[in-house]
Amino acid sequence: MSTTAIQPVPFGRRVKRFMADRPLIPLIILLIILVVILQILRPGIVNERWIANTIKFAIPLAILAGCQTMTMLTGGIDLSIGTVATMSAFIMATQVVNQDPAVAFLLAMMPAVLIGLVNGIGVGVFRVHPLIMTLGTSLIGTGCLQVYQRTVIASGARIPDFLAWLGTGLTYGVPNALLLFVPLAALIVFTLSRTGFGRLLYAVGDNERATRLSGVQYWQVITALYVISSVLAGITGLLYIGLIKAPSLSLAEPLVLPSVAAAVIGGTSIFGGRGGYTGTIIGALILTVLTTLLTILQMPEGARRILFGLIVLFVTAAYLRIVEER
Amino acid sequence: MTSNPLLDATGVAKNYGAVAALRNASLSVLPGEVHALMGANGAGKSTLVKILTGAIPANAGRILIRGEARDIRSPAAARRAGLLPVYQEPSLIPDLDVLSNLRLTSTPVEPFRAWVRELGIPDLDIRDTARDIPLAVLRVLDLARALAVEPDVLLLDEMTAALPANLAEKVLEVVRRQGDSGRAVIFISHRFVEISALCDRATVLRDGETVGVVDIVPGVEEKIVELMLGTRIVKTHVAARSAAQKAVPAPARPRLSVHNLRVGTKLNDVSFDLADGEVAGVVALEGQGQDELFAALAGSIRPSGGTIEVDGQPAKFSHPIDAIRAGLAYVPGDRAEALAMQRSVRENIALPFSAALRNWGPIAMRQERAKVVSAIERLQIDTRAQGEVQRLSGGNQQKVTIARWVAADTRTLLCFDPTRGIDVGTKQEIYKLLREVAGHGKSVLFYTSELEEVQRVCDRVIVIFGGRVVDIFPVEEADEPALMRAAYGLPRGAKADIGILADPHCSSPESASSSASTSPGATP
Amino acid sequence: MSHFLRRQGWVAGLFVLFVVLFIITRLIQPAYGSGDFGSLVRAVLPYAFAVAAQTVVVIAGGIDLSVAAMMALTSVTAASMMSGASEEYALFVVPFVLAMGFVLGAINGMLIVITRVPDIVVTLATLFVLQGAALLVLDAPGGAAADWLKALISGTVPIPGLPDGIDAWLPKALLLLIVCLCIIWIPLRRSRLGLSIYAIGSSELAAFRSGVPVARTRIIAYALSGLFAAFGGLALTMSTGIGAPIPGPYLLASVAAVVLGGVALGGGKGGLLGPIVAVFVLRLVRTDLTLLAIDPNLTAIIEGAIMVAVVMFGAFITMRSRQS
Amino acid sequence: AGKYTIGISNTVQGNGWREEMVCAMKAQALASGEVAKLNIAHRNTDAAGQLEDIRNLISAKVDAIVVNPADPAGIKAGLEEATKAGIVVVAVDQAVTEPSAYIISNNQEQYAYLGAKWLFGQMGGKGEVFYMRGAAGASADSDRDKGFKKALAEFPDVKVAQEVFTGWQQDQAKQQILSFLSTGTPINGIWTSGIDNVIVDALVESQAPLVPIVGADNAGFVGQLSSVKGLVGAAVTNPGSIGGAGVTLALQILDGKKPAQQTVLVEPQLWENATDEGKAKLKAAADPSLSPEWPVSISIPDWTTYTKDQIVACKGPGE
Ligand SMILES: Nc1ncnc2c1ncn2[C@@H]1O[C@H](COP(=O)(O)OP(=O)(O)OP(=O)(O)O)[C@@H](O)[C@H]1O
Ligand SMILES: Nc1ncnc2c1ncn2[C@@H]1O[C@H](COP(=O)(O)OP(=O)(O)OP(=O)(O)O)[C@@H](O)[C@H]1O
Ligand SMILES: O[C@@H]1[C@@H](O)[C@H](O)OC[C@H]1O
Ligand SMILES: [Mg+2]
Ligand SMILES: [Mg+2]
Repeated sequence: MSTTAIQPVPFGRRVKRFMADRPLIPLIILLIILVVILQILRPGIVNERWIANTIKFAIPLAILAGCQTMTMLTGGIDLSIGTVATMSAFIMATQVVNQDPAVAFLLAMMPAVLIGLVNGIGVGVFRVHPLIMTLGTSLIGTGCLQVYQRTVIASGARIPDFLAWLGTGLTYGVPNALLLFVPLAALIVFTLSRTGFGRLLYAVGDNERATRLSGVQYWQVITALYVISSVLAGITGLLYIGLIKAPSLSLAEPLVLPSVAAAVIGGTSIFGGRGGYTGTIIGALILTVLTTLLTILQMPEGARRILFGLIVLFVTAAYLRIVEER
Repeated sequence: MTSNPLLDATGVAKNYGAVAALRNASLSVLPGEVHALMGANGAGKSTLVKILTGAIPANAGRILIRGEARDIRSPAAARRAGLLPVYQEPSLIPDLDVLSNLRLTSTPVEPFRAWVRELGIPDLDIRDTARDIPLAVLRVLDLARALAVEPDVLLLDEMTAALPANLAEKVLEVVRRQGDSGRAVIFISHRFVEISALCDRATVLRDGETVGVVDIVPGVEEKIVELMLGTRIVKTHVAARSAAQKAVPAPARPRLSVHNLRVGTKLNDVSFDLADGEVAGVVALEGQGQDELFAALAGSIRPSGGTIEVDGQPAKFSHPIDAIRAGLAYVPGDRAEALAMQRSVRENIALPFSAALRNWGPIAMRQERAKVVSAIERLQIDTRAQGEVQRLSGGNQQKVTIARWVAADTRTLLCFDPTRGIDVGTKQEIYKLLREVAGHGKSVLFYTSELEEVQRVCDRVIVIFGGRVVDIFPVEEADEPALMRAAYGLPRGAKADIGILADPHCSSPESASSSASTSPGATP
Repeated sequence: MSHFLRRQGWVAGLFVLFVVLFIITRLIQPAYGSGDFGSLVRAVLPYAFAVAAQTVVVIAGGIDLSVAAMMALTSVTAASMMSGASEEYALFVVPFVLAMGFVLGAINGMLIVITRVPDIVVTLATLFVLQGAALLVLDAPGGAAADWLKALISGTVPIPGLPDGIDAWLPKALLLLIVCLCIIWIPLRRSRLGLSIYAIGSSELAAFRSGVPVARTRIIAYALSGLFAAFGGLALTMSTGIGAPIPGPYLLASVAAVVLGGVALGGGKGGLLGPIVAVFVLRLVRTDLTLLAIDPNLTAIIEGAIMVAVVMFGAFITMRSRQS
Repeated sequence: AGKYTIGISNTVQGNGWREEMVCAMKAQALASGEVAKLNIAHRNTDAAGQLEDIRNLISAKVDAIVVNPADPAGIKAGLEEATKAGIVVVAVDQAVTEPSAYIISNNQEQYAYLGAKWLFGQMGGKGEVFYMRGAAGASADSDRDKGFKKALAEFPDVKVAQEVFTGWQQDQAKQQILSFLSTGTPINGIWTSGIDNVIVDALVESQAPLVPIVGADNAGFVGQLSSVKGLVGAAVTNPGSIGGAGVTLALQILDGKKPAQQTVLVEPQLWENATDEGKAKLKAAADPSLSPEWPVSISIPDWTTYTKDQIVACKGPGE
């Protein structure tokens, strides 16, 4: 083995290697570029209010993308989070009409825990492919929610003030949702890097057989993981209903595919074993800013979707190029 | 042999990022020659084979085939040029049956069948799916598939490493005949016995560079080792263990005691004891139940009968964690099975610390670091590329798989062929380590496919044949011929000719080819 | 024979399940007849093509999230081209749309090969792109379909010599489905290309080393997927007489049916017949629930439950067989 | 008990208007005493899905099908098959193109024209309007578009700032208005296709200027028109109870009393809060006891016979 340190390394290569070692930097640069473009297109838009708004919308996406990040680290994916978030939001809004908010909260989190548990057992014990397992439970969940909706038509819905405050409120111009998000994000980052469970997520995704030989019980890790993912999704649902304030049967569904995109853009490998949550958060911000950018462009909806798709693809490809070139 | 080279490669270089896998490799092969390609682990042998056969592109170099410059961009192009490889890993498509695999590569079926029979597998069903075929047989099929198209140059990358002796022997015969018929074979192996029995010349690689081409003559081994290792320690013989070392006071009860263990149809009735402070060897031909024995002891599969006792207590393992809790840790021969390749050395070593549910919480980073560092030091792991285990060399990866259990202070190691595909120097270190572990009162069960290792490491050797223990030797009697005979299920003391591996010293090409002619099987 | 049974056991099981369901249907609704079977086949049609599209790429070791969007785009393209046009013009529209599906599919494949971005992400991106393109073609459902195209899937095939009673059970839609799938699938399965698709799905490295042109095979697999999706889009236009730019539920359904049909999500295994039978089973379940006047939302629950239960069952079986 | 089985097909779920429609169908079926069983296919789907539902209802041998069509052309074949099978087909709320089907619906073109004309007048005949449509492809939406465009033609200085399809879903509409507001584009008025109260909420929450808004007679919006300070707006009636009327029509036809025309139109009214007269109307119509997304016109004289309790209970025959 030898390094090519003899001749001076060209500047381009050095920049590339620098970015490859710190994969967050290119992401942050991209985010800044997008914001600058936005500011050029509509001068003055980037102000305190806009930033607060962007953060407000990025947070639910970022939490769901956190679910995606963690499951992707193990080589899985959780497509049921949209349904779970929608269910807990819908149940909260309809139950709080007749129940104590605490009771409503518990009721709202129940399906989350249940779906997480079923996902975990399916993937961890029966070894069902996570894509199939979570698609299946999300189908079941959606069906249940729709049947449930038929039974509560008459009672109506209400958004608890606290959730509205958390979802939409600002304190000194800072979104209240950060009160929930900052500790949550810190917890996820800490879990991934400094706890045994976090280590196991990476290791299981890298080489499951090896973890087994080291005494790791796969089903335990996977079950815990999917329950955590589901609970996070449930919490997101509550936050999101506070933001949108209109309970519906597909509330968080549109966030599912972007949550996968945010995690991928943030550098988490869909094949497992590689990635982290910080990148994901920036990925979520990038997607949110991108959405605003496309709305401003005043182009037909079709053209916007085309651009969105192309940009997601381009960013992921470019990022892979940078990170893999070492 | 003064004819023009069939294949002539010069100045071949290949970089993986900052790592130079090959820097300046050259290789020239004459018609009718069996040419050894030798080098320590990581010297670049496989890389060179892959380049020659179009599996990966080179960064530099010139390749002439029959004197013509050829640019081989894909395995298909190599095949057209008459170069056929058998890579280190099996290349049959796992989900296709053998027949479809042949169709995919446009391999004629009848010659293939003839070669398969020739290579010692009489009852192959070509409608079997590759996935269901044992690894050793797959390797042979790979070879037969290459032979069936009558390649000019056959490239065999550690073809015999995963083969039981009986199959390896057949392969060697066939390879030698390839050479006799005017074709060429490039033969990679870490086994000197095979090289000296088979090859005409050897090209030696070190650190991606060709450092010498030698004729194989008796006694050339020393020279090759010198070339391979360069300034590194030259062939350290493990000193025969002193009597004091061996004198382990027989403990009141064995550490591990296995009675009448059965696993499916593969392992029938195995019993033996393992004492504290002992290294017990296990010797067996491929597929005699040793895999199942280790898997059962490691908690990977459930035995169908018999008992396992640990420290006199009956133990039932339904998951490796149960075995680990009982102090039994399994080190597989294939490091890819044991390591999380994208994770760091530290995380890999510390993996067992987090396994149990109660250790899922915050990690005591400093404590962990101390344990890991001390294990790294004990095994002298080269940690220059410790960020990702996949960037370590093979030998160092192997050390990490052991370091994990040293750090966990495990009482009993179940090592399954831990020196498979590892160079001489690293092997010595692993032998030393195992003795040291035993010296600390721990015990080791050590399966090896290289018989000469038994006398270097073990106190005792357990021979398994057909899923049963056929003999238990004291190490003094466990020389290679004796072990070989026992491994074939022959009674101790019998003298029967069981092939060229029986006696490495009289395996000059002449005597080897005469033994080949007496073997059964028709030339296709 | 044992090889055949081992490989086709799952499909045979599915087929038995379908027959059992059919008998149940007749018990629920004794008047369920050939016309109703025709309705079932017409409902199956777009799902069947969607699942065929998914099957090809899954066998090749990939996944195609853009199937439904591709169907939407091809459907609106066909419908808007045929709107106000002559009947004969449709003779040009059909091959045009099919070629479009093929080419767009191939582009999917090329993007995967060239960018080296995981297929799931590439097809996620193209999902948005194709959806957007569909909205540009028609921003609301509309357009038209030639009458002869619509007639292709309504009614039955009069086969001379066959008693009417049997003839009635041969809806044109079924024939169309069988013909379209078979003219592509059967030659493919028998060809080197077909083997190569299985090979790259089973082990890309081994396939490459066996001389399979991996990149080209992958591109062709996605192109075929696009082609099948275009058939699906046409089927939608044929049955509704319009094109709708917002994709229907065909993505989820295709993945579900692929898995139910015994095609392993890792690639390399399975065939087309299983997923197609699975589609019939799933559609018939919905019919039965409507016959029973059960809330259609329960169907979603039942479809999901079947999917999960069957897959768990399959996983359980393989676990058991591996242990013994 | 009754003697008929009636099939119902609807393709928007979770929308208050449609929920009221289904409840009205159930209540009317119960109140009529003529219906033994309802077979309700009520889910979110598109024309292809509705086609499948209709065909399954045909297989179930219902006597009549009351359908709220996702797309008139897209389900034409299914409706034709139903008529051929001897099933009475009634489309409610929106028109269909199948000639054998009967239609009973609000006058949707007039609905949009009334509201838009009032809105543009409020805007002083000029400025930018945010045009929030319903579900793409639905005939109510395209008919309303005609009415909207007709009004627009009368006010040459009014421009459409942006046009979106809400799919008649509250959450989608809310997200659309929020993301539109975040771009900072100034507007002077908002026209909605009946998804209204969440739009008022969005403006209030984001402290955006309260521009004039047109919606439908949904209970929540009607309440907001009287209670939200500074809100100027109008509600155009669009009774969800039209579903009950559809059941009545189907039963009449089954009993051999065919209507004079294939199509029955209900004429909409406009209640605004800019004049005292309008305010009084709004006050009279308001019904806070209803779910905010339910239209306050819970019955249609001559066409429905159930009580308020019956529609709110939302129970059909046999439930
Ligand atoms: N894909 C790769 N990426 C990075 N480095 C690689 C890769 N493949 C090989 N190397 C490096 O190239 C060098 C040569 O590897 P190669 O596999 O050719 O060795 P070898 O001589 O065949 O060794 P062995 O005896 O262990 O099979 C090693 O240092 C290895 O780590
Ligand atoms: N892809 C790589 N990236 C970074 N470093 C690497 C890479 N491959 C190998 N190295 C480093 O280069 C050194 C030499 O590697 P090589 O594989 O040549 O080892 P080796 O001398 O053959 O040892 P062994 O006999 O244990 O295989 C090792 O320290 C290893 O960590
Ligand atoms: O006004 C709308 C109605 O006419 C439509 O058909 O369904 C949803 C309603 O909000
Ligand atoms: Mg090495
Ligand atoms: Mg090698």
